[in-house]
Amino acid sequence: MTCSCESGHNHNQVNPYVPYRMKIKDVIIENPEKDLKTFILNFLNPEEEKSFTYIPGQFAEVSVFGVGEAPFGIASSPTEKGVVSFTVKKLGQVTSSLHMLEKGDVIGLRGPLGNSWPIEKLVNKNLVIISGGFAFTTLRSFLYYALDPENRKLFKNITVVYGARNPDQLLYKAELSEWSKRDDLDLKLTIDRGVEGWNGIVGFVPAVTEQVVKEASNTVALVCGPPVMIKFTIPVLKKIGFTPDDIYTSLEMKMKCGIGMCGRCNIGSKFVCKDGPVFSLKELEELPAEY
Amino acid sequence: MTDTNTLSKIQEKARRLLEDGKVEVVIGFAAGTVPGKSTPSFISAKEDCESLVWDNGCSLNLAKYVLKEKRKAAIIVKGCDSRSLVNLITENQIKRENLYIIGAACPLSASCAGCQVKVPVIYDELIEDGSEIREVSTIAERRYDDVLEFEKLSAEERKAYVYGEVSKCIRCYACRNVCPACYCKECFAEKSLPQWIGKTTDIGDNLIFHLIRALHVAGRCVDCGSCQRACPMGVNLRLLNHKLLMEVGSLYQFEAGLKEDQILPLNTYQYDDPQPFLAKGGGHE
Amino acid sequence: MIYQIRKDDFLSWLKKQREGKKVLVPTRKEEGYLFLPWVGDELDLREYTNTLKPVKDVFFPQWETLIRYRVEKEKSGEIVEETSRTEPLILFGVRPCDAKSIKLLDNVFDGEKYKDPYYCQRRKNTLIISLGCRELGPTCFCQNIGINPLSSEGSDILLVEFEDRYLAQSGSDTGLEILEQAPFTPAESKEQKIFDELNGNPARLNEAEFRSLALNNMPDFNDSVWEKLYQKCLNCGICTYLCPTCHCFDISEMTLDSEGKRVRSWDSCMYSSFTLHGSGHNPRPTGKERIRQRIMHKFNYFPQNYGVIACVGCGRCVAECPVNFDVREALKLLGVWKDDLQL
Amino acid sequence: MNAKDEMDAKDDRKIVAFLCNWCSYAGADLAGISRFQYPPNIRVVRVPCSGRVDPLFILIALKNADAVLTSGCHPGDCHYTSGNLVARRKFSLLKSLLDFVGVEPERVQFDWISAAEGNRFAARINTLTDQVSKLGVWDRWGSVVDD
Repeated sequence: MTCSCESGHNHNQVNPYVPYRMKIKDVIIENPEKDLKTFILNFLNPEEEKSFTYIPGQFAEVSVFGVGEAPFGIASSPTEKGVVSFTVKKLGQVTSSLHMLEKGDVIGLRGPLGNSWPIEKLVNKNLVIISGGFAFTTLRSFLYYALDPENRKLFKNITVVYGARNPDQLLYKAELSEWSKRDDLDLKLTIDRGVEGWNGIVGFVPAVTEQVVKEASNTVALVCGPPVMIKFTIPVLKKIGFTPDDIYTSLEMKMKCGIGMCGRCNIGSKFVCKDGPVFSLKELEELPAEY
Repeated sequence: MTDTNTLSKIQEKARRLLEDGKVEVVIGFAAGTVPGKSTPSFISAKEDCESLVWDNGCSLNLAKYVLKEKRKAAIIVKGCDSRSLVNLITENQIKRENLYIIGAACPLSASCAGCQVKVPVIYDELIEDGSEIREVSTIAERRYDDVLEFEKLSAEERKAYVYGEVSKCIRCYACRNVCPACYCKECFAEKSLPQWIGKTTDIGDNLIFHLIRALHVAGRCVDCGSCQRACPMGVNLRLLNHKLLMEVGSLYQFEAGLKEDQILPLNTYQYDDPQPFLAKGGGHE
Repeated sequence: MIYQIRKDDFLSWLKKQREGKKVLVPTRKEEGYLFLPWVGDELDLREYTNTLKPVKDVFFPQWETLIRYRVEKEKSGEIVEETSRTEPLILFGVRPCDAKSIKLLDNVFDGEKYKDPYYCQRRKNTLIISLGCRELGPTCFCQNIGINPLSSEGSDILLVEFEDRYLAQSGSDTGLEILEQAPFTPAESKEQKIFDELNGNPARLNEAEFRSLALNNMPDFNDSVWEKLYQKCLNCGICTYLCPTCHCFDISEMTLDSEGKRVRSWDSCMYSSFTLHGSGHNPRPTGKERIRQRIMHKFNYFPQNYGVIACVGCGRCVAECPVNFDVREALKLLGVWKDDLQL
Repeated sequence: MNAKDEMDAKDDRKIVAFLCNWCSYAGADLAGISRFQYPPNIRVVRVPCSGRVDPLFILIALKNADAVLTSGCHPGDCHYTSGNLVARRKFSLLKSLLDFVGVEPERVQFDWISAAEGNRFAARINTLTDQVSKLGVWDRWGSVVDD
């Protein structure tokens, strides 16, 4: 039997293990160390794009044939037609092989998987988006989506605090510079320690959040970053007045199936792949701290 | 054989060590819940020493537990456990001074065929029960009947048998995890960069796993038999171990875990070591 | 409604089924009983308490191919979905605990949102004929956790040995259809009564009672009792691989040059590699977290998610553990084992 | 398998050679420079020393090759003094274990070939290829990608 994707129907319904074939359209090197790359992918069979409908915050299993699969948050926005993109840090087996691939190579994609940023809950709210390092990906997806002319009016003020170790490690630099010119977005970029040529904010994300975010009423915070950043940002948000119901974060766990069967990504009774990856702080506080 | 006298001496010794604060924990056996199986027990309260047993179910090699024990510990050992301790000491995995060794003769009624080291070779106190203490320096002349019988078969028959055995394996890694000689932080079988063998029970991967496992413990295996007892699928693991025990004995006149000043055979060499592989491989000379 | 069949007649009936179907029966091997294709004309069930490997193996094999592919550089390659090679199958001699385990696994593999096509196909293609337990094995504890050793739950047909006959009860519509036809006959009221009497010794504890105990009395996640539990565990995979309800798996690749396949294989929460992130971080770094996960998954998380305990009391983990880690003792220590029940 | 396929399979036989950088690899190089003929079935993996060759490498190579040759400096000539002497003990045990489990002795071979022995290297590969082609088809540990 040939892959169901060739007949054009949504094969998530048929066999959740069969990946779409994706052609690498472009590879963008995000930092001088070259261990952060953004892969922009096209559907090899354009028909299949229709069945790949996603919401910012979802993830997908990306596979290098012969090496394996790994889950990554989708960095592109559903409003960007024709492409799906992922930003990948070179760490393990799959990411290392992915980093060796070039434009034109074919990889696999299973998804979209998991829940998403709680878009419906965000409508008519002020948004505070807090991120650090290369965890910015699905928040970039959301921002791109929210800044779409069609969607911008759905949300009130949008404040972004995005930090990295140094300016080089900020993702999507060209886009950030575009966004910094917009007046419907308050973008605060920060780096951990000052360097020559950086005229922006210097300081860790939690501290900058404390300075920048003044108001918690009618506001929802979306937080995604390294564990240590999240750990210190949450008390800051609580101090400002955010309730655990209004703080959302996206978790990372080792995953294989992505559909709640293979059993490794659970935190308590919740599966990060199926019930997450996005959880409200309230939900997280009810789960054991095993992540 | 359950010798109540030996047992009460073991319990008494354990109690005294805990009482005097010499150790924080005594690693021994307590009664199990399955017939014929005693269960490892970690005793830190002196009142609990009465639960210690020393019987036919104490077959597991307790030396394995010393590897992850962070407390000051006493361990109750039989012959093979003590030999594993000797290995772990010579391989710098444990410190002799952190360990109080209570030795007692092997309590198994049906002991391993050919075993000549029932009484521990290293101990702080030996619970004497009248067993003959053999001064063993090398028992390389020991014969392994299973190996000799197996070698009478043709190559095809041998291969068929081994393939049949490893195809039973479910890759639960119990053989590795109970083995005191297996202490790598990351086992080759589970390595991902590179991934040497697959995660399935494909017969080739099973075979490579078992051959390499046997080779990795060659020259260090004390033939305690824990691997084979642990195997739920009844894979004849000991056959491979026995073959290599025999080879190490005949090539290098060595058997592991007998002396604290041992140099393990695969950590050393002699200029005039035999090179049987050249002749067999159709090489020159 | 109870049916009956003479043992000889049943054997002939089962033999006849071999014409169009594969029939797996408990087969005695050196290491224990295993479900293997029935060859020969007799069944050898002397000393059969249960199979060494659980019956999940039939539906969720230790490893299987998910997809095959061929990829060449600069070429699109192709992906071929593995058509699950299943054939009509009859499983005879499944114990009620194992039959129940399959029902539990249906929750996972035949879920509302996602269905595992490989598992589901095999499930559809298989008729389960279970054999009720007149006697329990030395490590069986189904009755202590609310499972009846004579239950037809999860089976299409339950057989219970009685003298020269099997008394039969259906557990599904398919089973009923079979029982309504020859050579099965409806049982007389006498046999009905016998069946009820045999069944008069059901679970000693009701499942709901045990479940509420496990859901409500489980010690805190950070309770020091978890420290005591894990010490002797050596983190091998025996308990998980031989468990009829453990269903964790890994997905990996097997390749040769440009051809390869993606396979899934059993995996175990006992292994440190199970949750190890690419970054080196491990949320369950030691045996303590892993034992806690295994126990919590079976007795707390699974019932939270699916409303049923993920243990059927088959006792394989107890019987085969090389260090005699006994889940009954663990539950007792955790305070979720009824004190009046003996081990 | 018909006779023709079998012939092709024989021509196709792959031999992996782990050659130490200092002696055997240089020997292979010399064989090339000196234009000594040897069959193309060989795939060379250059290793820093025969001591680097883990028995695991050899078994893994046999998943995809019909035979494996490992060769280093002659005993006494090791660039690192004793790498090949330590290797020798590993090889002895591996070899006897493989014989024990019924693997044909010709499948896994060891040798010491110096940088000056280009001629002998070529001869060795000739004999080896010949031996391997006379063997039955190797089952690659019973493991095939197509299950």
